[in-house]
Amino acid sequence: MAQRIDVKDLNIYYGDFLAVQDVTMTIDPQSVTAFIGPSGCGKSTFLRTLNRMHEVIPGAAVEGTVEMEGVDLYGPDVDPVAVRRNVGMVFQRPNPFPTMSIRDNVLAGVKLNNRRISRSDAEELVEGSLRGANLWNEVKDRLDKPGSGLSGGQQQRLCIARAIAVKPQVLLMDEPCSALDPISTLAIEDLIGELKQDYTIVIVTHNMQQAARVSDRTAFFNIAGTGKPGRLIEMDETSTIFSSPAQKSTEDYVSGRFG
Amino acid sequence: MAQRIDVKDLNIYYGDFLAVQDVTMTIDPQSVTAFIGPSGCGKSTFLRTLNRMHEVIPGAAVEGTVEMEGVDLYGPDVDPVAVRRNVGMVFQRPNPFPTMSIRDNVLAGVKLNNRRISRSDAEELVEGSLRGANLWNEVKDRLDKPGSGLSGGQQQRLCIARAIAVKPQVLLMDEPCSALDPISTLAIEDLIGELKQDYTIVIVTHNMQQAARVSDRTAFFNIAGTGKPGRLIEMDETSTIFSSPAQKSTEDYVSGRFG
Amino acid sequence: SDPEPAGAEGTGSTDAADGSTLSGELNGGGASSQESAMEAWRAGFQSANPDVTVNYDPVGSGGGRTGFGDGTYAFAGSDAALEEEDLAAAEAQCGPGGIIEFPGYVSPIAVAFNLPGVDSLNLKPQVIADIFNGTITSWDDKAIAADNPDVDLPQTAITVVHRSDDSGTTENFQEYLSAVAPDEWPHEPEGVWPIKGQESAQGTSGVIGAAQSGEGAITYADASQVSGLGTVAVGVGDDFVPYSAEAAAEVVAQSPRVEGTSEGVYAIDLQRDIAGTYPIVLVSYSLACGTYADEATAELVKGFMTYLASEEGQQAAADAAGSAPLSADIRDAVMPSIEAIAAG
Amino acid sequence: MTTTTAAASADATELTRALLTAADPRRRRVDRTMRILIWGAFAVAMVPLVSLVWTVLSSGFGRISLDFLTLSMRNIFGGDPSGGIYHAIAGTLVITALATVISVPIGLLTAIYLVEYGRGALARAVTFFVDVMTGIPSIVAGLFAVALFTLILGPGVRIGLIGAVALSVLMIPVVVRSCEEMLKLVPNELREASYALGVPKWLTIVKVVLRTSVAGLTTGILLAVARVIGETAPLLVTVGVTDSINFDPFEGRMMTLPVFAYRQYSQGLATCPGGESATCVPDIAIQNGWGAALVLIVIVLVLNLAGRLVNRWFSPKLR
Amino acid sequence: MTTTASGPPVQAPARRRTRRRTTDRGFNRAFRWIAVGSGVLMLAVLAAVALFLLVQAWPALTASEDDLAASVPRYPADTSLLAYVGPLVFGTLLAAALALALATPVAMGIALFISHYAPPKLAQVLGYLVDLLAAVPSVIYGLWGIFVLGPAVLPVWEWLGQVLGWFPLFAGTVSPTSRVLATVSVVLAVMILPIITAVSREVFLQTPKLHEEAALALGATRWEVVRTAVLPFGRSGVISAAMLGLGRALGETMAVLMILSPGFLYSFKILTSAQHQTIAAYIAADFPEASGLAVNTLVATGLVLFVITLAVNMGARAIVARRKEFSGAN
Ligand SMILES: Nc1ncnc2c1ncn2[C@@H]1O[C@H](COP(=O)(O)OP(=O)(O)OP(=O)(O)O)[C@@H](O)[C@H]1O
Ligand SMILES: Nc1ncnc2c1ncn2[C@@H]1O[C@H](COP(=O)(O)OP(=O)(O)OP(=O)(O)O)[C@@H](O)[C@H]1O
Ligand SMILES: [Mg+2]
Ligand SMILES: [Mg+2]
Ligand SMILES: O=P([O-])([O-])[O-]
Repeated sequence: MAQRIDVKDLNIYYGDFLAVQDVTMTIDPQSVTAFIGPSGCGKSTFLRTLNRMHEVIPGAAVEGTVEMEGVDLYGPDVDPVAVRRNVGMVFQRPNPFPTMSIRDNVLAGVKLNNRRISRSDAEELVEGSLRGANLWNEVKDRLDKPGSGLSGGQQQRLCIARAIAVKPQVLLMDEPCSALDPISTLAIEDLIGELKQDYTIVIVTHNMQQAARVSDRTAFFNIAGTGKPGRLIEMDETSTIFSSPAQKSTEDYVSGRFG
Repeated sequence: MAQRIDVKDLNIYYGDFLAVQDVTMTIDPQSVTAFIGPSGCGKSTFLRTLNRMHEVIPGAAVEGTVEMEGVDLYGPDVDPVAVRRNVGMVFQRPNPFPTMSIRDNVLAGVKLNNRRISRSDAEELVEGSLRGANLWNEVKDRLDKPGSGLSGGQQQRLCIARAIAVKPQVLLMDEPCSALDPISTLAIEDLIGELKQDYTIVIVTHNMQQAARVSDRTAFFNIAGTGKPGRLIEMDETSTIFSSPAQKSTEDYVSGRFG
Repeated sequence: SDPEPAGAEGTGSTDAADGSTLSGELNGGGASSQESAMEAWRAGFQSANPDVTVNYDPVGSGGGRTGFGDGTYAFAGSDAALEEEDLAAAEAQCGPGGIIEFPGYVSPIAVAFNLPGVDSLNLKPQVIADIFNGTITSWDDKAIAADNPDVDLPQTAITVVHRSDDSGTTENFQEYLSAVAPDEWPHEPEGVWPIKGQESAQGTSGVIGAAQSGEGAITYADASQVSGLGTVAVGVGDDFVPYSAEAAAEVVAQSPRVEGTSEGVYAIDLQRDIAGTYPIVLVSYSLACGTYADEATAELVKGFMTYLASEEGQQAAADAAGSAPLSADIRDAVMPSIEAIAAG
Repeated sequence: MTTTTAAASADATELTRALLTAADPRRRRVDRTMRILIWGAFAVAMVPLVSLVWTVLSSGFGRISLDFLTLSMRNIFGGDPSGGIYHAIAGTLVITALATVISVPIGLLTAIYLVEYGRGALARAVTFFVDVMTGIPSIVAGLFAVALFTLILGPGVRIGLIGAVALSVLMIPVVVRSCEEMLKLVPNELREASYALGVPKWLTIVKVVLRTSVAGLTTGILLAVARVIGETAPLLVTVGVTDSINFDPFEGRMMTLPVFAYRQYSQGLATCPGGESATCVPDIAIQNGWGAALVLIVIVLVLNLAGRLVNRWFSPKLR
Repeated sequence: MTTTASGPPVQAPARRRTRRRTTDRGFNRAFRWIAVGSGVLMLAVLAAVALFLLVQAWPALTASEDDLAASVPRYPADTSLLAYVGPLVFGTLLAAALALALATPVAMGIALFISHYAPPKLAQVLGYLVDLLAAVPSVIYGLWGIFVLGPAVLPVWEWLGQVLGWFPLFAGTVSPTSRVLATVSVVLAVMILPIITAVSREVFLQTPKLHEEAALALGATRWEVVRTAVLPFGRSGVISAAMLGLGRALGETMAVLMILSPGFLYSFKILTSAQHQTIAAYIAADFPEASGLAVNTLVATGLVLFVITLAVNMGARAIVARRKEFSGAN
């Protein structure tokens, strides 16, 4: 079941530093939302508030509300652990667990939570997730080898497999393809296309083409200067953003850089 | 002074594992050579043999010759330290020295050679290198802050500034833009265009467009399957590779994936 | 064979007649000087009573007296007789039966030196004092040479080595010096060496080791430990007496008992100038109570003290530690008190 | 034309060769000097270490025999060369194990608190006072344990447990410090990866952080065990001495190897009325001391070896 | 069509800032409290030790000088308690400082040797050896110091006394037994060497490969890699390693007790006997025979040692804290 996310008046802090200011947006279910914008504008920071990963950084804080189907994720009786189980995440840098085999990495979400799973279910889940991440063929003969022995691209795909193995409601991806070759990138993009049937997907990317290809809606963030907070400049249908954005800065940013 | 590199019959090993087999190629001076290929095919591995960074991994070994202007880099009287000073490198993951300020990061390589660089020379070099990496405006007010406080993209540009501050003969870049936004990417690409007037540049990229935009010649690597060694499939003028490659696999790889 | 100790409390029984009837664990502690002798006593007693374990913590005389006073130790060893505070505490602890105290361990203290080729020297008390207080600094000093006409004395500087820890040996040695050479040795005798700036070392084995490692060194130590070093024949009257267990036993036997003590306490008022005796002796006391709270402990202490004071026990200590056996007079005087140990 | 190209390329070759072979002599010198110094540091350190091991080995080996390892010193005295150190081995193992059982949970949990939860004044206080605690002199720890148990059990009780408590006071801060270092080295990325999978913090700590650092933790704990297994002073005042076997840390005195070695050294030479013979060896106590020292070192070696194996099996490849 | 354009920066009305903080529940909270609990228990243990020291030292701290002189052996007449403890403090600090000065550079050298210089296979064995030596009991170091090191270094001390006698540390008569502070310092240095080495080595080994490769790629020699990447990363680890060593050197009892020929002076003559004594050895030497006020006085000196450790740690903490924002973590 996909979930809608409503963000209202969100300010995000690192200690006293206001990193992202005053974001209000709606993320639609069963769609892919892309965040674009220059480096340092707070895309990653904002993304991490959507599954309460932001708060694991000491001194980090948020103001405002993030509602999922009307439930404030930061409400007093909401368990951040439950939030994260339902809002999965793939990071910019691949981070497989070095102590675990490839198989165990995929099963990490299940095993770390002490959930029991039958052998055959586990095998099925591992294969399904790895196939989804387009990694199955490369690793099927060495599922018991440590995940850290893979190349960067392989590691990232392993992390994606790990995230989708938990079957989250929402999937956040922070530049998931930045370390991937085109074939793997394409596979991931195809996968995103499939996953959006059931899930809400948010992807941060520095690649206009990728945003244009995979997303239904695009949000453009910008930053006025160093030390200033990042802001949401504009959010709209992807086609609108790339063809006739409302803001000049958006047009400057997306126009004519590539291809 | 740019330098030509001739690679003959190069086999590259990690312990007993043959990672790259039988590469023979010529890298022209004053030009940009791009390496493309799927993940795990050994692009990074091969790149690292060009400045003898490969050999710092325990058990790593090479067979064959890598000649720079006729001098075998692996010859008995060649100093690996001198090789690395003359063949600079930028890595896939940004790696600024976390204990150093931004300024000291830029000067790190220079100070190794020239301890007593004058203050004004140093300032000039820092500004020049940071401008070259399109980072000057963002960090000029906090040169004394630690480099690790920057965002991923900013960190990578800092690493590029650090590498070019040493003024190497050859510059190797391993997916230098994979963590960068388009504006920074463009600046780096422009910079590569400028640098090739004087230097030999080799860039690994997963981005076809980037290879097409920046490089004069392109080498395509491929891998038959997991555990198999990577091989150089074909190397030619970039325009030839992207328009009429000699090999079927090259055409499959570069055609119609993007844009 | 090692029966596990049954614990702090034993189960003494007196009904069976043949062989050993005692069992349990008996703990004591105190003067480290008694350690070697104590091993012999414990071994002898434990052999006769296989179910008994006797422990002795060589924590030092002070520790022994304190432990005896607060009930830590059922019996104790001390290089000095109980006085004031400790006596009061021990009396309170021991209850109606009072304290039993007798010189269970008497050992000569040798004055030992490291001069290659010289095994023995004759030294008058005043000369010994002058050497140890630093007035005489060289081995070829006239005062030394005068009494040793046959010895070829080297020019080596004298290095005095004393005990660095608070020690009963030091106290006894100083008591001797201040008794026989009060002008040369004006210091108040105590466990700590009074002169600063001299070499020192921890424990008997420490001073012996230091003396062995430095040529020209001189020290004082329990006589059983000084092999390998030259020793001094001490001037008593006009004679020079080398150390020996017999000569040491003689000084204890001929010194009077301290008056005015309770019946079980046999303290010695040591006389340092009796001709033919070796006057530098360490008199170490054995301490026990006349009554114990529980029967088992009382039986164990009674048995152990009986053995310790017996001719057999004293001979075992003499063999193991080179000590001087208790004289028959003293034994006869203390035995009744030991045999009266009981619960109550 | 061809000759000039040839000449030019020969020039370029020479230039390149110059570039690639001519190392800056100063830097090369510094590098060489440092290499020599660093090898030298190792060599210098090896001198005392080898000498120490050799001394213990050569002085202690002659005493090692089956009897020495399986008998106690009960009823052995003077120059009697029979008897052994079984009682001291047993005491050392029991007391150290008990101290480890007390210290590791407290120390590890405290380290977890500091690394994973610790913020603010309490964490700063704990960090600070852990450092202070590493400086507690061992004899003071012993006196503290005696005072504590005097309150609980009354005066004069000498049991293994008191020694274990004294050792724990010395061991806990070492465990905390080394575990803290090791936990800090676990990359944050791994914690975040686990949180993002919806794993609660405590399970992340147990299954990711501890699991990743288990090799380092083992090394740290072994160092802590090593720190206390050779303690003498606190055991002397807390568990007393005995020459009989006792396995029960809650009842009766125990002997330990370091205390045994020290006592034997302190005893010095034995008196042998009949001179040296098969039944009376004057320096037997010193020999016993060295023998105990050797066995102590071997026990530590075995512990280390076990730790190494754990290390090998569980150590992750973080890079 | 929900387009949220922030437009020109509008001055937002002052909103009530409700920052959200982490909350735990269920077992998460229980685990947190267990961890916090052991942290607090640590403090409680330390408080108990401190309290014990203070209570036991109190009679000595409040007694008159005459009472102290009368009942404490070695207590000089007409001296305040501070003046009495002073030389002990001096001796303790001097011995530990010399040991640390000797051991730290060597230990860092060994740690680097094992982590970055020795062939990887050999390094494992060497690391093992060093770990093992961290476990040598102080009694054995004491025996070794007396029987082996003392005689061996005597010629060196004599030579130093002759050639460098003008230097305050080496002034005075060189003791023929070599039971002097210099020998003690060497033994202490050897004792703390394995500890500093083991911890530094672990930290050096954890230097991120990324940073080492960054330095290598700039044309750094091996030493320059160490200098630019390894040492800065390991700095706080090395400081804490040195502190572990210092803690042990300050509190070491048996080895000092067995080797040193003590004295109670403010003296830098480390080759002369009867000049120095350390607090820990002093307590151990006199405790067995002490009773009454003397025990309290000994505990008071223990309290002083406690305070010294506190001061040393505060200094080291300050060093670590100042470099915190540049630390390698995260
Ligand atoms: N842990 C942190 N503590 C303090 N400031 C931080 C932290 N992480 C990021 N920042 C700052 O917050 C701002 C936003 O950073 P963020 O990483 O979200 O940017 P981004 O848009 O994801 O950039 P990139 O495209 O380079 O990944 C930057 O100015 C950055 O320096
Ligand atoms: N340190 C290493 N030890 C052993 N094998 C390695 C090591 N590094 C890489 N490999 C293996 O060598 C092969 C080539 O890896 P390499 O990183 O060079 O690929 P790549 O083309 O750069 O991939 P990517 O595009 O993902 O960076 C892979 O099979 C990888 O698993
Ligand atoms: Mg980001
Ligand atoms: Mg690569
Ligand atoms: O018995 P001592 O106090 O001299 O060791």
